[in-house]
Amino acid sequence: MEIKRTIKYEADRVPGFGREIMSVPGCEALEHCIQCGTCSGVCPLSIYMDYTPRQVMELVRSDFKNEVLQSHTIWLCASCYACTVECPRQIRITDIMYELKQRAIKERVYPRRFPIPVLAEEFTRMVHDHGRISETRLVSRMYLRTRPLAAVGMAGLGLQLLKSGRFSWKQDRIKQREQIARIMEAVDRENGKTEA
Amino acid sequence: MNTASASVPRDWSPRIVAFFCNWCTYTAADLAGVSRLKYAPNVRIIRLMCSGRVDPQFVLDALSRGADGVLIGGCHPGDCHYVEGNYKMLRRYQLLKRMLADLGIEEPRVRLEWISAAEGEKVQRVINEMTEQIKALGPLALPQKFAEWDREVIALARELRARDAAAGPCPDRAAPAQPVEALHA
Amino acid sequence: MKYAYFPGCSLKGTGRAYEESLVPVLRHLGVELQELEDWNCCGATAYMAVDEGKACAAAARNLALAEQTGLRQMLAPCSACYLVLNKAQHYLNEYPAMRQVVGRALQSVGLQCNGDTVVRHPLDVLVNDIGLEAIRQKVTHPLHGLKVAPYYGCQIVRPYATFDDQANPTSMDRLLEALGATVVRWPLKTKCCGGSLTGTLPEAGLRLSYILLKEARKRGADVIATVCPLCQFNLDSYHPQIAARWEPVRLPTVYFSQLMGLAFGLPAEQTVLHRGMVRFHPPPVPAPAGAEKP
Amino acid sequence: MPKPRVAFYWCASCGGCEETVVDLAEDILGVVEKVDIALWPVALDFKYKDVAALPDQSLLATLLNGAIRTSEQEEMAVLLRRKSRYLIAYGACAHLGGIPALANQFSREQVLRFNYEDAPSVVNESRTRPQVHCEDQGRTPHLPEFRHVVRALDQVVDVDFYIPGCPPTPNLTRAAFDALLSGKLPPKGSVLAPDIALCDECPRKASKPTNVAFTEFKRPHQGLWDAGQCFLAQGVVCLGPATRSGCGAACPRGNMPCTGCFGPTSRVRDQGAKMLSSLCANLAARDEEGIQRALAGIPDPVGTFYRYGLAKCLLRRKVSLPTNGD
Amino acid sequence: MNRPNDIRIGFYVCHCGHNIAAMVDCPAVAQYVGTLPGVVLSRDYKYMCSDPGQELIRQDIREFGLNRVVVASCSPLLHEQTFRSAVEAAGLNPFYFHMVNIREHNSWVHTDRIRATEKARALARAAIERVVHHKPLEIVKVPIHPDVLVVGGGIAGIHAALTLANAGKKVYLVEREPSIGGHMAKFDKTFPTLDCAACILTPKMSEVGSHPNITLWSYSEVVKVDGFVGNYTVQVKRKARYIHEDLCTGCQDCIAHCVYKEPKFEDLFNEGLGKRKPVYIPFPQATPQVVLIDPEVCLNFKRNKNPDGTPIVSDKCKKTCVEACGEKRAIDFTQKDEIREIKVGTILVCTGFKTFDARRVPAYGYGIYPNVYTALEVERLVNASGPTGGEVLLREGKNPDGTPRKPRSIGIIHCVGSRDKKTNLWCSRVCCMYSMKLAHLLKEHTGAEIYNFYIDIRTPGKGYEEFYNKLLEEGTHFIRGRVGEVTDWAMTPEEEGKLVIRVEDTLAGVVRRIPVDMVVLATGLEPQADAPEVRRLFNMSCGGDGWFLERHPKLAPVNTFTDGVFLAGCCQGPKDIPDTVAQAGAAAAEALALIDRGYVEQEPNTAYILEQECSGCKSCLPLCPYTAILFDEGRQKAYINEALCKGCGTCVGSCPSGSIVQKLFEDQEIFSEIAGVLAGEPAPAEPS
Repeated sequence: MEIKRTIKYEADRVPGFGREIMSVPGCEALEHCIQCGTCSGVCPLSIYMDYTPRQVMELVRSDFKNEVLQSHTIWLCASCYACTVECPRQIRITDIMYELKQRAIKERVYPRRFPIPVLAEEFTRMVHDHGRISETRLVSRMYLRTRPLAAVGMAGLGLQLLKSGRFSWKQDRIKQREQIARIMEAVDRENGKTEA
Repeated sequence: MNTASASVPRDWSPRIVAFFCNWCTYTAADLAGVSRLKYAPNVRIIRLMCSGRVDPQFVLDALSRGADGVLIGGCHPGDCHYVEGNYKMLRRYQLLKRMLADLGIEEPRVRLEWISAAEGEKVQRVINEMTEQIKALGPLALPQKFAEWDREVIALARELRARDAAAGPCPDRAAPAQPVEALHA
Repeated sequence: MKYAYFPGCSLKGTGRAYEESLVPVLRHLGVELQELEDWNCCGATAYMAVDEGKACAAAARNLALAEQTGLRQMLAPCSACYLVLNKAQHYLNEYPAMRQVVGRALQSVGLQCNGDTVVRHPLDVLVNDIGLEAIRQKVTHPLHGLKVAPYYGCQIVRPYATFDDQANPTSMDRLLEALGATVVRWPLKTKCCGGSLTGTLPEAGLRLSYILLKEARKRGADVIATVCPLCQFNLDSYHPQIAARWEPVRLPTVYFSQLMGLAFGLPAEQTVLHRGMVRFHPPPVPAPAGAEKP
Repeated sequence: MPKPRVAFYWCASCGGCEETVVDLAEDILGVVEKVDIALWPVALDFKYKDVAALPDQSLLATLLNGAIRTSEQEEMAVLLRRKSRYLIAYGACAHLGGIPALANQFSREQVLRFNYEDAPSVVNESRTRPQVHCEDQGRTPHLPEFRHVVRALDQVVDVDFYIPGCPPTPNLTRAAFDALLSGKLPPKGSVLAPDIALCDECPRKASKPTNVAFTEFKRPHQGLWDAGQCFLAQGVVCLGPATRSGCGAACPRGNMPCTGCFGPTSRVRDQGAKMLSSLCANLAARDEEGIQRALAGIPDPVGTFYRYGLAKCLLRRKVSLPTNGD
Repeated sequence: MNRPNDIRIGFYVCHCGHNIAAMVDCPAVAQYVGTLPGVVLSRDYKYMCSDPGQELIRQDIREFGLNRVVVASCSPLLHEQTFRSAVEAAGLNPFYFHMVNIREHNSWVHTDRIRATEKARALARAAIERVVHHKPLEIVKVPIHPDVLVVGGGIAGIHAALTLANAGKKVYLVEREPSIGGHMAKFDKTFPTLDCAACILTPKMSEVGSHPNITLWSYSEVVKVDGFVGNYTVQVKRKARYIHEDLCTGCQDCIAHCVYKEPKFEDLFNEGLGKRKPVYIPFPQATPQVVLIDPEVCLNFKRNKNPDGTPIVSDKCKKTCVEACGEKRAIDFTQKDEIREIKVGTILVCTGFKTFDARRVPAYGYGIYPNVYTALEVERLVNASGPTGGEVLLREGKNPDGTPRKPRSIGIIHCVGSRDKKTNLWCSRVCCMYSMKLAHLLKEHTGAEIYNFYIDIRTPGKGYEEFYNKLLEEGTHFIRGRVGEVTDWAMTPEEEGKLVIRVEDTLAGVVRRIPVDMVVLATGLEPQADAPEVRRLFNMSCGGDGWFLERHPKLAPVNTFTDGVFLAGCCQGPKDIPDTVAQAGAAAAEALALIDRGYVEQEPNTAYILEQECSGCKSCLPLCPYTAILFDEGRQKAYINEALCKGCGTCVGSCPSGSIVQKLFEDQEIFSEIAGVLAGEPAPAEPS
């Protein structure tokens, strides 16, 4: 039998993390959480999670930053907003999950070859470069970066798409691509400024 | 012309006179206190039995004596302890604010709010909001303005006195009447 | 009636059947669409996971373009686009700091977003602007006997349900009934299809699609009607994988607009049923409806 | 024993007050019999230096009419104050600022620009404005300065009594003379008119119902008014309830509503505010929209409620106007 | 400004322990006020409201010949009376006193000591300026009418009415429903003792029905309340029941002989689970024991109505009921609503609550799945006199033999509609206990597996935690987690045909799906739908949550802001039966105290018109809601009947010639107060 210590020491906490999250637009209501578990009760993916959404909420509030950012839970959120609309304290749990994903991506604490953050990155890069998404290119890139072997298994799907005329390798792009870049740089600049 | 100019004294902070009705808003302010809600210390509350007692003269008087704003608090429509005193105030307020605008008083300086006895947090919010708005407007400072307006009169009066003095004593002269400055004190 | 139109990336790619069927249906009902000039990706959910400021900015560029059309109302058929554009609108109104940041960013490229465009879903427009009566009058080939499971998915009712009941939306139910179809009542009509997890975490994502297909079939549906390109893709494209993991559930999933095209008697190139992987074969067309309608 | 001497003087006024003195008709003879007139620019030829030469307090009384707008008027007010035992503000302008005080809604620059440049009938290509000093063939004539603010007399010098009205009535004037000459004077600062509102002597008073609730307001030119019925009951703004009586309700008798020239009673600090308070409280509407609709009939509240009294309004003037440097 | 001579003011600033002194520099305030004109002494003291504090004032008045007193301490609503009495005890008119609120309005709400002190100084200065102009006044004593109106005939109203009636007071008890009894009459057992609700309630109901001092008006509503403490005039609408109450003996022969042989219409007393006839008695123990006819369904009425909403007699029915009633002649189809006017001195509002509408939480499927029940429905189901005779049978699903099925597993969901920002944020206080009571009763009736889904178990009452313990011993499952959803969608074979509850078991940290036959929703308590109108009727206040507001949550829990109107029971907030009865007793005692004193003292803040000065402009006449202002046609002047004046001062603020004076709030006093708060140096800087 393999045993594991589960005790948490104060040193495991990152004091201020909870406050920091709760100060992000959309995440304020977390302070009202009563740990009722409605979020987990309605979450279609909670059954795969290492921490239930409710537990994530408490971990955030208690400053357990590392546990939260390394949990599967944040990546399993499919943005269906069921928790957000059902929460009796009107906590925007989906938005908190987004915020946690952002932190995890920024701090690169997700597992190597984990496809979800990779998809998010590729997605934003494509928007930044071209202004639009070409789904087949995007998905292919994700597979190549994370599970090149699995990509082979998806060939059948690609073929089917091709047959139904839904497969396109062409990169769709907008005319004023530089606008997107400039808007994003402006946001970055502002955020840099506000953080400073 | 906006009064919030370079002449604003560094240590200025708005003074707001509030007329609160005894039954709703005054009680709400008590509730805010009991609930330890924190708000800006700029408001001086005067208790009246009903917002219907608020005479527009009180508003003008307060402004003319140096208030930067006037807040009137009454019960919500339909909730007046005296049936409909608050409607009377609402009606006065509608015309008063138009008239004050014509007389150069910015709208946020005179405000009417319905605050029930249960709304301690509304007292907090309204006072903080109003204080901020008036801070942004700057001082109204009517007493100082009156003094400034009267400078031209006082200067001439002084000049005339000096001229008389230079002309030498007049044998029939009685004790001078009240000096003109006294009128403008 | 004229609306600005934001197709979104999916409707130009894997979800092209949606656009190909929706535009003729709306035209048939006298609705004109003006596609935004040079629109960009709405930002989708992926962007929110990277930076909410940028996500809002990406959406806000489109809102700014929409305002330039002067139309004030914009159609966004893709659920994700609909949600993201609405969400950006909400956040920009709710958080002045964000509004300023995004406003300045837009300004740097000469754009301006006042936040007064109403972003609407085609279902909303069909049921509330055009009205079921007008739709019923256009039905020449009623879908009598066809049992349809209406599937709304998550993002058009949550969290910004502006035109229908959040817990129990019925606009598509009523629309399908107006087309003559029989509506299958089921408790999963707003449950999640798995979203992008079908691709990234198939074990979890595909299971949700599987549950939907299974329950719809169990309740006797001939077809699932959907309002979202991603839902359609998930429910339509992974049948081999679902069969391999659990059991085969052959049930076609089409856009509600395709069913409308059928009921209106529009030609096959406007109902584009051939784009489905699980091919939907409509029941034999009864005699033109004019005769049998009361 | 020499007859007591009195003076009449006018500042910013229309001359109507002077007319009232004349309107004493044959009674003026009685007055002239009892007093010597030491100064009356409108009728008799006296000079400033004549007055300046008088011993201080040698005049029994000066009746000064008109508001104070120029430095010359101030100077005269100060001088007459010194020469008189009793300085009496005579008429609405001296008492309250009067019609001229409505100019307190505008800056000096606005007034001058309109009158010397912008008014449609003005031809003034060189845009010449009055100057206080100007060089002319080696001489430097001085003109009085046009002040920033229009003032009532008591905002410039100490005033003993007020005779209200635009203009004051002969009766009040006569009564004031009687009091002055008999020495039976009320406390200093009194207004020499009854301290009760106009309705008291209004012939229409009885016609007012006890349950008036205003749904709209009309202005006098907007209708033909029942000559027997209370104006307020007909929806016409009448300032009678907020205005001191003593005129015998002259305007209502002439089928015009009271516009407030006698000023407030002693118990009121701001006539306009009080009238506004009363009128509004008696509106019928309960919702903001209805209230505003009813009040649309009072398009100019300042002009309505402070027609004669803006200088004595608690705010005195449009407070946002510049004072110096225009 | 005319300033009275010989003013000798004593000023006192209270530390209130640290309550004031921590934020306001009291000695500095006292020192400053000491420099103001007219102030002959100025002190700061730890607790002004204490006996020594009051004694200090009394001594100073005697020793220093003070003729005005100002105290800066807490809210005048709290201690003005205390200090006035102290002033009076020293021989000074109590209205030569003024109070400054520097606690609730200052020390408790500010954080900057310098600015709070400055504010205290300004407020004190205003009081000093004001008190100079105070005049000696006399308290007005108004006699109290000894009769009492109790509104609402639930357990609160019943208990209060009996308490008052037993003390010899005449009581009018007005109940909206055809019978008194309220919610409690619907319950089977009461927690935690499990005594039968009917057994303890019915005797009290019949005592009300037969008490010589109680006039019971059921099926009646208060429509208008005029007057003030001690002298209320109340109009009560007695709705037509088409039966003469005094002639009906309660024999119920009319019901038996109704042309409808079988009950056919929704029985609201049984939450719609049973049926009744058009002529009915709400429930067997109903008080009064008088039937009534429902014109909506009775055949003798037309289905359309008069324009004013009153029913039209059709005379189409055979009227077998009238025949059955025979000589008693109690049935009268032409009966109309009647308005009765009564005079009372005090009013007790006991209007109760309504249960939360479970349809507002669609995720729990009430109204969609027949086997989802509300707790109140289950109360009727387990009740021996209920529609099923106490058998718990499901609405949907049959046994193989065609008989209705009994549930074998039951889920009870707590906090439905409560503790939720989307519905009601409050905890309804009774649901934990009644859910456990129902769990016990359901187990007793069906032997089913019972699951309680709770967020927190709240059992703060005598014997309550013990009851929880008893339930645990009985093997009832307690799962901590707010249920996500109830559906009929099966994932596994054992879920087929069941209602599936999806929930996170938060203590185990896992998500569970639990199939059950029956779901019971423990719906919370809400203010009555017409609470806003009732509140206006009696001139009470509501909190932000909609419950009637007590005057002080701790010190005046049954008083309202309107003198003479008291609260009891759930209209003030959710509470259980023991608390309700205790509160009803308290409200009755408060009313008794008032009645037995015989009079109320009224603040002498009434207005009067200066006779000489009034011009008779009549502007004030329409302003008075109490018609206290009258017009003397002879003298052509207005005058105020001070007995009717309530002292709002609206006419004073409106008198265009300033000829009305409000005592205690004279223009001069208020102008002085304005001048006082604004005199002196402007406020100091913000700390930057």
